Amino acid sequence: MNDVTWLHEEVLGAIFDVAGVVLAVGILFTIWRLTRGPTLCDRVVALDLLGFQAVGVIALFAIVTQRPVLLSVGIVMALVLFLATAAFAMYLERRARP
Amino acid sequence: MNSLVLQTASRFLLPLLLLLSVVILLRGHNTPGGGFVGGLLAASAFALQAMAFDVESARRMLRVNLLAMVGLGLTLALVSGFFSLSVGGPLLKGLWFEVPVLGFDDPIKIGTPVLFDIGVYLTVLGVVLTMIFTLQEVVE
Amino acid sequence: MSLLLAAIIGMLFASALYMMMRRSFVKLTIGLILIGHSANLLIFTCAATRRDGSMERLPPGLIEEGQTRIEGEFADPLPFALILTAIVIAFAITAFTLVLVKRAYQEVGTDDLDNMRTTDR
Amino acid sequence: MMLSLAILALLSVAAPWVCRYAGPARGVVLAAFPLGIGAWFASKIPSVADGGGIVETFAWLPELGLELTFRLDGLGLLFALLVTLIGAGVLLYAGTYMQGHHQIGRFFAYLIGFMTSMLGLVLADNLILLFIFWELTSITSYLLIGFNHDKKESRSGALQALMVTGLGGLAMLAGLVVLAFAAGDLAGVAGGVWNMSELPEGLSGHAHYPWIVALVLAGCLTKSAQFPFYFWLPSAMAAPSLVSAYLHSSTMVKAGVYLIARLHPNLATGTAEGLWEGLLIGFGAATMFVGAYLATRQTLYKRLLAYSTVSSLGVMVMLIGMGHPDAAAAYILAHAMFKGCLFLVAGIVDHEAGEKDVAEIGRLFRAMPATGMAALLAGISMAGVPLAPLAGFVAKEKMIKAGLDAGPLTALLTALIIAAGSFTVFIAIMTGFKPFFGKAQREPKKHAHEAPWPMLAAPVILAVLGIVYALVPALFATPVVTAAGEAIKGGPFEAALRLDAFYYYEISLALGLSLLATLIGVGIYFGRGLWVKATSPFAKLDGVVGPARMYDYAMLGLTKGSWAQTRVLQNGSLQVYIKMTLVAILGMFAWAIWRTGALPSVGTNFERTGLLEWVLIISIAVSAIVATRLGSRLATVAVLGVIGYAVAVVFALYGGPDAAMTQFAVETLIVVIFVLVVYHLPRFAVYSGLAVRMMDLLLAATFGGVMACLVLAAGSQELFAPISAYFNEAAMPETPDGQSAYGRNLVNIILVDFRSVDTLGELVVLGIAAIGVYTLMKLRDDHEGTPVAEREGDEDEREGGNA
Amino acid sequence: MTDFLILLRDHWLSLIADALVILLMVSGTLLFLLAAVGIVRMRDVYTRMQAASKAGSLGVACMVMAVAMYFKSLNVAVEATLVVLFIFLTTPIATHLIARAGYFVRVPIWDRTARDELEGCYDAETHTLQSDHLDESAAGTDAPPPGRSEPQ
Amino acid sequence: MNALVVSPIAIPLLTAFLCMMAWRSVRLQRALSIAGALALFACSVLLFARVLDVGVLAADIGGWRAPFGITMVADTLSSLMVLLNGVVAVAVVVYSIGAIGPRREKHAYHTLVHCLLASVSGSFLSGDIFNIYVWFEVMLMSSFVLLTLGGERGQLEGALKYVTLNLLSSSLFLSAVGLLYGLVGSLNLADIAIKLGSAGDGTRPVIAAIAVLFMASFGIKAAIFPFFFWLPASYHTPAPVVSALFGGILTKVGVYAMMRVYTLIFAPVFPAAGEILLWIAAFTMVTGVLGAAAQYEIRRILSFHIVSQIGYMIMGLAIALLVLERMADAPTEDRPAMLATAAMALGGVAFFILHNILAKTNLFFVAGVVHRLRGTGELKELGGLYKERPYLSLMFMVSAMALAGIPILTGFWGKLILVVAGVRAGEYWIVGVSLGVGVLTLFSMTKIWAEAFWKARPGETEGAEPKPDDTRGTGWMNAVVAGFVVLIIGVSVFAGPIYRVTERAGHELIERAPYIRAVLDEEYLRSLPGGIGERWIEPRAETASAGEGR
Amino acid sequence: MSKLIANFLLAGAWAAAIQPFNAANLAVGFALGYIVLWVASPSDRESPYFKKVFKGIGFAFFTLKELVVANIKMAVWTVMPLKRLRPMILAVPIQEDLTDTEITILSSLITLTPGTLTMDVSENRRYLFIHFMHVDDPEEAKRDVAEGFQRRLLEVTR
Ligand code: NA
Ligand code: NA
Repeated sequence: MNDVTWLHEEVLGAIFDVAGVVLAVGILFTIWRLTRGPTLCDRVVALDLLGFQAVGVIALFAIVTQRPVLLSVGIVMALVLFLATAAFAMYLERRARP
Repeated sequence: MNSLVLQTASRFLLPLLLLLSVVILLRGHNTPGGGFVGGLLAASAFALQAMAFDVESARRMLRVNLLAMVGLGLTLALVSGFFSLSVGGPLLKGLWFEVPVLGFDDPIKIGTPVLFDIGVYLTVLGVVLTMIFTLQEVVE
Repeated sequence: MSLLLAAIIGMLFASALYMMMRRSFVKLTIGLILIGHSANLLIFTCAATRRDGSMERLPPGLIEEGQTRIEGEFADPLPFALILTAIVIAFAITAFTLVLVKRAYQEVGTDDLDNMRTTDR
Repeated sequence: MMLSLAILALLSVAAPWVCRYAGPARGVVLAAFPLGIGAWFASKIPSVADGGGIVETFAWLPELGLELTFRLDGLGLLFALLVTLIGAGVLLYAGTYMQGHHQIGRFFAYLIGFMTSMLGLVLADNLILLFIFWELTSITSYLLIGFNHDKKESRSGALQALMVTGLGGLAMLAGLVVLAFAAGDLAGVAGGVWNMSELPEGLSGHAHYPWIVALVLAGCLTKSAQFPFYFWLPSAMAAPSLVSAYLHSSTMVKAGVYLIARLHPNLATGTAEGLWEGLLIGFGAATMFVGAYLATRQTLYKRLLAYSTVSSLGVMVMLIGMGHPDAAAAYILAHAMFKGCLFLVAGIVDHEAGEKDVAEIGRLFRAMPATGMAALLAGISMAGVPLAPLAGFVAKEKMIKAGLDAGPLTALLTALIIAAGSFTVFIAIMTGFKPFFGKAQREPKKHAHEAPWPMLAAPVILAVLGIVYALVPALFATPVVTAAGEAIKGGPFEAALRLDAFYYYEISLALGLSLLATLIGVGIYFGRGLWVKATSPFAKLDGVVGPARMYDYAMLGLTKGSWAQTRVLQNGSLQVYIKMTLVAILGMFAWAIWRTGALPSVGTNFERTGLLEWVLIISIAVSAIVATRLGSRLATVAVLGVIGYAVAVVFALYGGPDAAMTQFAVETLIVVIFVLVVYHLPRFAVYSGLAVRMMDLLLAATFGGVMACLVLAAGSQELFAPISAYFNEAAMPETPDGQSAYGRNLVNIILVDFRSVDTLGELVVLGIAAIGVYTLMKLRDDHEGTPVAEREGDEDEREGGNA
Repeated sequence: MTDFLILLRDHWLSLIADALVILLMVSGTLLFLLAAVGIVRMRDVYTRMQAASKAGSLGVACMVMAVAMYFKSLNVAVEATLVVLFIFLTTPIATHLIARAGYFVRVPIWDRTARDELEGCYDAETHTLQSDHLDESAAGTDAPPPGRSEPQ
Repeated sequence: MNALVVSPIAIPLLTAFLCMMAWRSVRLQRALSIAGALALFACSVLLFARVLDVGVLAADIGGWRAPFGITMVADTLSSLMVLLNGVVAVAVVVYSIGAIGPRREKHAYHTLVHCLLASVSGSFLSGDIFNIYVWFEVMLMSSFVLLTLGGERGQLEGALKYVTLNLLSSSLFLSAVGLLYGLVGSLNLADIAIKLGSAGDGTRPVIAAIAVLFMASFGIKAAIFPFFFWLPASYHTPAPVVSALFGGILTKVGVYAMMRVYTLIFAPVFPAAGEILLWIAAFTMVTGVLGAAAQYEIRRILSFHIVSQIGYMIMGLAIALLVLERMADAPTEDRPAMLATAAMALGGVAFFILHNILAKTNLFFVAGVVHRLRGTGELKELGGLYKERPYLSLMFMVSAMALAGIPILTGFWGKLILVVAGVRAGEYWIVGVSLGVGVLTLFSMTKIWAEAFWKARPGETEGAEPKPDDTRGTGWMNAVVAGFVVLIIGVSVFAGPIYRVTERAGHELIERAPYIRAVLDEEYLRSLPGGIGERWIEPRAETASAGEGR
Repeated sequence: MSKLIANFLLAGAWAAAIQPFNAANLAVGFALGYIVLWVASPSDRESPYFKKVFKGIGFAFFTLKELVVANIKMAVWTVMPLKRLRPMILAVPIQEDLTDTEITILSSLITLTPGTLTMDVSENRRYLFIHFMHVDDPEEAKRDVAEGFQRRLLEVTR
């Protein structure tokens, strides 16, 4: 048995599996918050977090499937996610204005 | 939005986003990316500017009429296809010119598809900004 | 995965159509957005599903530096190109529809589609 | 013949200019052309009577069996003469009658156009060609009937005529096409037999024979105002009277009779019990009786004549059906003379005395002796007064003889003929005698005086010709009637237009019956008050269930029905539209699966799904459900964002980073735009009840389920490898001269190179969307402050100056 | 055990890198979990934000850096750095915007919040944040601070 | 050659883009617009002539051979449709000068029109199913915007329905494309046709379902029963010239697509389509015409008639499909006659489309003139036009009679061909329905005639001075109307030669071989697995016999 | 600033020349470049740049430490009973002459550190309004912010 291969495939593999589980639980929690609200702010925060989690999933997959190109998807995500939050904030602020 | 933090940050974010958008545009032919995503990113840069300050400032920063930009982008995309007509080839046939650049082993290839992608970039940028600015002006 | 995706596509279609059948036209727009997702997922699923119903995570259609072709299997790039086109088109139409809905609301003063029958008959 | 048609067609187009520049002489100028053409036709009488027809052909649309084939035979000649000669008289008459009317030019254009179509109709040999002219007569008569278009009854009368004849005409078109192909079957011609002169024997044995008869008769009977379709004819009296005369005496209504006569040799079975004959006799007799009866209740000059025309048409149809072509042809010719004359007289009375109601007027003979004389002659002819040497009597005698020779139906038919004959006598008195010699209830509205010669010419000549017809049949009546009879009968034939009774004083049964009818008619005239009272219950019945009412009901039904249909289908409710669409599609799915006879098969190897994929799927599922249930718009948008992001991640995982990137970016921008828009939108409202929502859910879920099954079925039935391998090959150059896209990102090279047209189109969509958003928001802004009324119009032009 | 030591001797650099990857990956996912638990458990939007945005962005950063470590290529490293940079640049601003907007629309604040010095500082018309009264109170004026009093 | 095939798309696109850049100058836009329309017309004439001359033309865009790239194909039918598009283009643009006004022109009216024209050409010419989808979307989007160009309440309401149902259609279309791609892994129509043709029985139900999806999505675009609701709800709301453009050409694109897809792809593998299409045709005709009977506004009436007329086109297609279905089991000696019948039915559809585009567009043009003159299209408020505007009345009369199928005008020929084909095919009941609908069409046309033209102008009788007619720009408009009347009469007179062309189009559709050979090269056909491409390879030194494709 | 750019350029040149162009070589290049710059500008040794590089590195490590510590605190707060939490929104005074950039960086760093969240900056730029997850002593919390981040940041930027 090649130990390096073993380390890579089995140990890393197991750790990534666990990471996937943890991430998945986190995502489900976040979705719960997103759907429950109760205020729009909560949902926006949840959406923001979900965006991060999506990048996280992509990062995880980049490793698991040996595809570094996936990271560029993460870049785009990171770049635009902010815009959505800002738009929600802007909406809320305008709504608050008498 | 009247936020000092946002306004200050957008001064850094705008050029960064624009730069990245151009990078993503240009490398799209070989790696994920391309005119669409590039254009969308560039648009989000200016949209951010419009949110942080106001639409007027974003427009001033752009300096060009948006719909004219859309027209330009579209024309570029279409006309890039005409080049091959001029040399007797089929419409939208890619024409490639190899430009040797010092320091690179392979010559850089500049082709009409890249021009097409630039057209895509400009169009997407113009379109998204037209939408956002128009709507935001009403909100303002 | 394809079984799940098929179920999800069906569900997305169902919720999209359900929303499109609401009398409130704000909900209608939600339906329009949803149905776009369903169609895109559908293209993807149909193309990616194999003959036996399985579906594999293939690498994207990217040729490595220094090579002239991808050796081995890769994900069919064509459906993704189609999806990309469809996404952008859906975006354009959705944006327009949203503004249309907004303007219609301004003119009609309600979002009840049952109050928007003047052009029929 | 084609030349004559061309001349008339050109004349029709030129008529407005002729009217403008020829002044009062317009009648003469215009009448000269049909007169000349009529003379040319008259010159052909001897040769046609000898069996020599004329044929002219010009191929127009041979693929559809349409050739411009014109054929002049005896029947065609009879009608061609009526059309051109009476037409010439009417044009002459109209030149004066219509004097001063501001749309006189159009009037003549229509009139001559009508004449052209009618002439074409009777000369056409080709079935399609015949139909073309048939329809043209309907249209031109529509324009003529509605000529006084300011009046509502003119318009509705015109419409009624058009609808009834149009419906019949289209049925007839179907009949003719079926006929042509049935004939083609018999003759062994795949493309059908389209020329009437070439129709084969034995059509009555063809499987489609009943349909042919029914459809063709539908056209003929409506056109010829047969019972129960007669009602449009009196309504058409809204036309200027001479038009009615022209249309209804000599021509248009006879088009149906003409076609029946024309197809009689081909469609007749040879026995009175045959379908064709039976229908003709039945409809003809009924029409004859009902028309005459209804006429007796009228007092308006034109209406009396109109109903009596209905009766006469019934006679013609009945005579053809009974197998008496000579009688039919003789009657057609005679009827054209007396009825045409009387219609023109009615026009003169209206024009010169300002009177329309025959019950009111009388003693006009002194003021207008020539008119009165013509009317009297025509009236006697119409009444068929025994022994009067007039066309009508000749024809009527033939008719009664035919009735007496009708086999098992003799009694019934004879009775009907006598009854109708009595009524006709009464009508003749009312129209030919009463206005000029009868008692006047009051002074005429206008100072009555004789008509000028152009108006008098036609009625007088027609009246005189009626005498000539009877006294010197050989001059024109016999040859024409013989030739026509031959054509109707489809074989050699000798018409006997001798006035048996007149010459031999033979006290025949026919003569006796004719006398009886005359007496009854005179009796009704004197007891007409009583008669009207006695028949009024029937009139009431007619007002409730009569054909005219039926037409009204039908039109009402059409209007109401179409309203109802529109309310149901086009109800304005978008949700209902969507539901109907979905239900229809589901139905079509079911039908398609049923027709292909099997349920789609599906791949079975669904591999284990990774945990994160489960999470993605659950995210989408939960979000999709939640999105339909949330009460807040922006929350829904946020939830939609989740779906978008999850879908993007799916793409990213399965080898589509470009699509994933774009999806992320687009999804975010949609959120931004939604947020910007939603600012102005109302909150979600629940408008539908629970039951409706459940039904909608069921429908939506069914559709979604079907789509899911389809995805599985189509996805797992990959018949061929995708074409994408080619992109891999063509992406980077392997040989210096091979075509290459010079790109490593296959998705990108597909977008900007292989399928750049798609991308271009997509860019255009984007560009237009931007324009759309821009104009939706901006174009309206210019409206603000302007009153609604100004908005409606095209305010644009007002800015024309600064463009 | 000796196997492991041999392994350590021969591939120590790679092992350290792997260990780093594992560390980053585990901490990243744990941070995400932390964020998710926080966003579910916390009682008002500000505390949720505290949990979500920070842990979330750090989690992303960890995971992306793990990718960079794993692939050991400059391109990936640059991309990863870009992601981290951008997230660190934008998250605070986004959080600030949402928090502020939430305050404007009067999102309910957790009743355990001991002090709210922001209360009343926003100008209702212009949404500008006034703090002059704070200066005054700091300068020793007797005017009571406008913040919420502490709960009993 | 290549350029000629693409020119009907490229020219209007370039025109549109240039107009967009000439945002500020209305005059420049007008000049560009007219020049573009004329160029489009010229190219479409050249293309049509060329196709008549040498047969089916195919152009591989970008030089990528079919089926890998996108191929534009001009056969007789598509080049005829493109020609009609060119005719409508010139007419609409010229008419617009008088009708549309600088406000809308400033708001990208010309750009939108030319985008629409390009998309219509694209839909006709494209030989790629997804590309057709893209052109449909371009068409849809430009029509959305044209529809709402004015922002009035009715426009917005109508547009909402238009948008929603058409988006539903697009989604179904896209789904169908996805399913099809899943099955055969190709997007090129000819390639799909060959590959689907080799499908086994197990795949038939899926194909049938996909065919139904296409039927529904094209059916929504074409406004057939029961999918037409969006059309009467919206077509009467925009500027009249836009109605003309829509009414003339847009729905025909759906019909065209249905013809193309069903004859090329689905006829051999989903033969039962004819039945349901026949029923749909009947209901479309009847419900459309009854809808019109209930209306009292000119453009509403005309809009419902669009639906009704679409029924005729579907009827022809259905008859052709039914005949083709039966042909599979028919004895060999009957086949030539059946082929001829099917070709006649399809040729009839093509002729009918030609007729309908001319007549319907012109009726909308007339409605536009009336609207300009009187400021309304409500029949109750109109009247007196016959007296005051005899030439306009004549123009209307000719167009209306053409629409109603009065001999010898175009509609009569169109209907006659379909009727004859129907009788030859033995489908009597649909023939009966179509004829009955003809009468009701006549009824509606006479309603407009009687109310708007014959009737005295309301208010005139009371002696009040009626508002003077607004004649701004009617010169341009009338010129176009007159030109179309001349065209209608010309087509009526030369119906024979024209029908020969449309029948040729029908033959091409049925034979399929000319199309497939023009698109796919021999090398590719030979490379197809299982030898399924062999039968499409042109036999050397002998001409293809009719009906080889079956 | 020009020195920073020059240093980066030098680093890039080094990495490009030495091959492969990767992070390790860049880091080495940066260090070498720093030395070269220091050597090559004898007249300008007093330039704050040379100190700031170290301050910057120190600041980075400080931030990192804060992040780790704060995250652990946050983790504890997240899982412990919520009753023990005492959140507060406090107006934290900041130095008056901070530039826009400094305020932005400061507030961002405060937000990034778990447990604190900058909600807004007052109009007169004298106060940061910060939401604290848990505060025992408000005054101490305010002081921590001013002493911690603000001071260290200014050391780098000024
Ligand atoms: Na598949
Ligand atoms: Na290659």
